[in-house]
Amino acid sequence: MKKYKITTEPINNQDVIDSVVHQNAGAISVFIGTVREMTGQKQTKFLHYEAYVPMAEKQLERIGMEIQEKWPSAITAISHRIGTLQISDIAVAIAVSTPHRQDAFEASRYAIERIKEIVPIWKKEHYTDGEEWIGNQQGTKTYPAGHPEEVVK
Amino acid sequence: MKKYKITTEPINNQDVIDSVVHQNAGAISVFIGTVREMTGQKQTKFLHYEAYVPMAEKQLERIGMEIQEKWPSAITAISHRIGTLQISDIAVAIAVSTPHRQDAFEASRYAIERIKEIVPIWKKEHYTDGEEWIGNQQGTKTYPAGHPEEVVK
Amino acid sequence: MMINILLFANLAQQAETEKVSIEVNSALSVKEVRTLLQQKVGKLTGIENALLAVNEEYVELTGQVKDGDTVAFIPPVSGG
Amino acid sequence: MMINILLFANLAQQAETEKVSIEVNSALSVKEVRTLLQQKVGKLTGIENALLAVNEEYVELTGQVKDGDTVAFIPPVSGG
Repeated sequence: MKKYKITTEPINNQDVIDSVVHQNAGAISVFIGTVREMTGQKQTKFLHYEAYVPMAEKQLERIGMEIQEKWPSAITAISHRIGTLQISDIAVAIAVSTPHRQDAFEASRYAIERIKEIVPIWKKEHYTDGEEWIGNQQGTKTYPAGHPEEVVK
Repeated sequence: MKKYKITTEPINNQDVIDSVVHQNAGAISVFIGTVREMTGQKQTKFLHYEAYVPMAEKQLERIGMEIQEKWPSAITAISHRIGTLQISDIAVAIAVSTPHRQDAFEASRYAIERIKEIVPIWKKEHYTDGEEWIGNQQGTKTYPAGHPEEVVK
Repeated sequence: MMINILLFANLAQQAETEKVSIEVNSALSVKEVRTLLQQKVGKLTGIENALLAVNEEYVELTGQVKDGDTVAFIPPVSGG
Repeated sequence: MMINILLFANLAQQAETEKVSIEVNSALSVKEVRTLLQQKVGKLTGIENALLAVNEEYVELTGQVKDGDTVAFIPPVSGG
């Protein structure tokens, strides 16, 4: 399977996991992002994800390379779904295998944080009372330089 | 599926994940422990796990309750395999779902650390040059009181 | 020379299109592309907060754009 | 009265059995069970590092044992 993938198909967690299994891996940390119904008082009916697909796949690959620099034995795979997703559907699945567990936890957490910073994917929430494109998840970030930190070569 | 399970059968990750999916979960952190071939210079041929099964399942359930106290919205499932395992086989799969990702990561990490402290399961390494029952993983811990911390009612 | 522009999410919604081409006479910066774009499709609220990419790589506002390049305006991302 | 004892891992290996029963005349502590066990099966290296459980619940060394109880000596665990 492609290790870094934007897909319109439902994500198969086990496929993502299988692509990081390795004889010297003792730990695999998997992060799965699913569509949540309630955010505060707002009720989501469904979501729509859109991506700049070729660039998004390159940025996922870049995250994998960043992880390999920080945790040299790590193997990473990331699939992100786009299109219309219902409650409890999987939006993203990240798997990182490492020899020891601490690195696996840290690296998979790093991956999800980085996805939310540099991968050109956008979420539109369809609430029971309207719809909204979600900006970055803190809702506060601006990019005066025109790009997130540390992404310009 | 039983949320807390000691089993002689191969673990199906997706079954463990499915049992924590929830409409108000936005994050699922999964930890998978697999059999690693090399530990330092030692090469593992295969492993054997043994458990005090009914007590081990109770202790897994206890870990789930501890998690629910610390992270009230968390849903936890843990399966641990026993018997003979080959390289890359899954020894343990933990899934924790929470509304937000930080809690999921912290809780699944808590679960694996607690398993290594309080659940009566033992691993025998069959190396290329001999075999050995592994004590606790630091190899240093003793229990002068006769039990790990915070487990006696 | 021809510059291809890609818009996404709320920027595409405002412009009512995801792709715009502009014809220019000489090499220019991304910042200048941003100005020409809005002369063509109208003011795009929030475009000053967009990340910038040329040919699928992030660049600075001062990044240079050549004939045939694709410039993308990337609103704050919200994947994951 | 009868006390059931369970041994695991290296303790079971040394004792060459996973189950031992002992007959006693009065209620006693886990510590006393540990002594009687070794009088029966021989010295078990490392048993002083074992966790202790009565009827599948961890207890102190001073925990009391009654007729029909199951006492488990649990070497340092290594699951996960």
